[in-house]
Amino acid sequence: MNITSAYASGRLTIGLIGELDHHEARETLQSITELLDEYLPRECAMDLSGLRFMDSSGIALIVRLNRKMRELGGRIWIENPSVQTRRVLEAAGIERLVQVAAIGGTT
Amino acid sequence: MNITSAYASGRLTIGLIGELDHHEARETLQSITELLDEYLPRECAMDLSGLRFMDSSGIALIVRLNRKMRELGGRIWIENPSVQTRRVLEAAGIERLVQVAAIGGTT
Amino acid sequence: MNIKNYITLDFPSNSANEAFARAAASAFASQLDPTLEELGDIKTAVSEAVTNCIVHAYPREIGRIRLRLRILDEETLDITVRDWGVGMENVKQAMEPLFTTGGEERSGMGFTIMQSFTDTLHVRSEKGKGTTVSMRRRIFRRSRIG
Amino acid sequence: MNIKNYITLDFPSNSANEAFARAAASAFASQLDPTLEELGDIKTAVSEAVTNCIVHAYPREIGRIRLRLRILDEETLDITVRDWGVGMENVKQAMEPLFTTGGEERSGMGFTIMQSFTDTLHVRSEKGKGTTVSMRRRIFRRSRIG
Ligand SMILES: Nc1ncnc2c1ncn2[C@@H]1O[C@H](COP(=O)(O)OP(=O)(O)O)[C@@H](O)[C@H]1O
Ligand SMILES: Nc1ncnc2c1ncn2[C@@H]1O[C@H](COP(=O)(O)OP(=O)(O)O)[C@@H](O)[C@H]1O
Repeated sequence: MNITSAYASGRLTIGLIGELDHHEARETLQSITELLDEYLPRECAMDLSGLRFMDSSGIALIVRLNRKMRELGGRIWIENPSVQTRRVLEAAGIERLVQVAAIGGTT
Repeated sequence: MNITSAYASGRLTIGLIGELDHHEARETLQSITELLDEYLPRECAMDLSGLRFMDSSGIALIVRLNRKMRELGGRIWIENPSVQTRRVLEAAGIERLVQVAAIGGTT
Repeated sequence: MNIKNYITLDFPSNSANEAFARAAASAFASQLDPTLEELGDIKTAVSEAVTNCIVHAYPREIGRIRLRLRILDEETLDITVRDWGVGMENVKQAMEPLFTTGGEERSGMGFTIMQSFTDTLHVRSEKGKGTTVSMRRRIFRRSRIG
Repeated sequence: MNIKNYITLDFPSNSANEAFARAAASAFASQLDPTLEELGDIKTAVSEAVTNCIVHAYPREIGRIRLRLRILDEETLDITVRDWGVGMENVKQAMEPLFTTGGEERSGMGFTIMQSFTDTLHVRSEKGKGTTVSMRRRIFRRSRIG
């Protein structure tokens, strides 16, 4: 998994590039947690446009990051999921917890 | 297998797009033979740049087309093989029978 | 039932094989000429079932997983994922959304996703003996419809 | 000899499975971080061996093919292709360049290509019982060299 980050005025944008499955999840979570602890952002946007694949291991990761952002007093949302990722997000009902925005939908 | 053809002043250029294995070889040979019978070209260039894969079934096909072109009093050559195709052509020693030209090498 | 083609894959429960199992399923399913969305669904369902073997069936050892793919009646993909691991006492409960014994790293949504991405899902398990997950997904022929 | 990972694939001798066997081998070999050229060599060697089962081992029926891939000592891919078909009387002759019993559709270069694309090639066959082709290809670790 390749992870990119961009921080500006309280907002951290994290980009994930690769396939997010159980094999990749633990290391990915650790890297993102380190970024959150470094920047302590008010807002965190997860850009998933680079994810070629995601399964329920990604759902568990998003749930944990959402909890962490709430602890930090901030909020998290998801941007630009591909069709496969969007279908997994929908089947898991993640929108009840975390906002999912399409391209350009959040700015 | 997708097959393209371009004919001008005695030269037929045939392009193969796809994977040339035993499963695809028979139909591919038939299509090319029909093209040769239609145009009766003096020169036939086989453009292999669109081949994502070729194995020894492709070697058998080239050998047969070479024989057919000689019967027609013409000649055949190969253009623009990808790395994988080039390695198969070399391992089979096809250059002893048929010229292999890189991009732009034959005009 | 007419079995047009099949493949059986045996591999150890290394997590690196999750990606491999998905890729093999995708390559095999391609002969049904699926849409990219259908291929995505198949990869996801296979990934969930195989991950469950790796995480839950063999929690402390490397065990064997068998993935069988079959084409039935020229338009249905039959997916069976089998392990010889710890098994489950209560399959019905395990299949409920959000139920997990995997702690924070799991979402409890694996079976829910398998269910929504396939037409039928059957789970057979016996404590201490292992688990078999069978899924079917019909792939409509585009040439026939169009 | 330390076996790091393996996979066994069983499938029927339909020619459509040639592409599938290559794709599966390529997906499995990817964990060795091969170059594109090395991946191409592996796909070609697998394609030749599997095609021989389809064309020669089972000329008039659909039989079973077993492809086993193993990672040995973290840097060698071991490929075994097995069939239970007609077998060969004279393996040495069969492996000679240009030798073929397949007529005009075959080049007789299958074994030659397998040989040049792998480090070792072993063929065991018994008339009427079937054939086993074993190949090994070392994949050098780029990170280690670099
Ligand atoms: N192959 C299996 N072997 C043993 N237990 C399993 C297996 N698959 C699933 N389970 C049990 O069912 C539960 C629910 O599975 P699932 O819906 O896929 O969610 P998750 O994998 O996130 O826990 C698991 O937590 C586990 O207790
Ligand atoms: N799996 C097999 N079962 C029986 N005969 C085989 C098998 N593989 C190869 N042969 C024999 O060896 C010959 C040479 O094989 P090969 O070098 O691959 O060339 P080709 O496939 O073009 O004939 C074949 O023509 C066939 O007679």
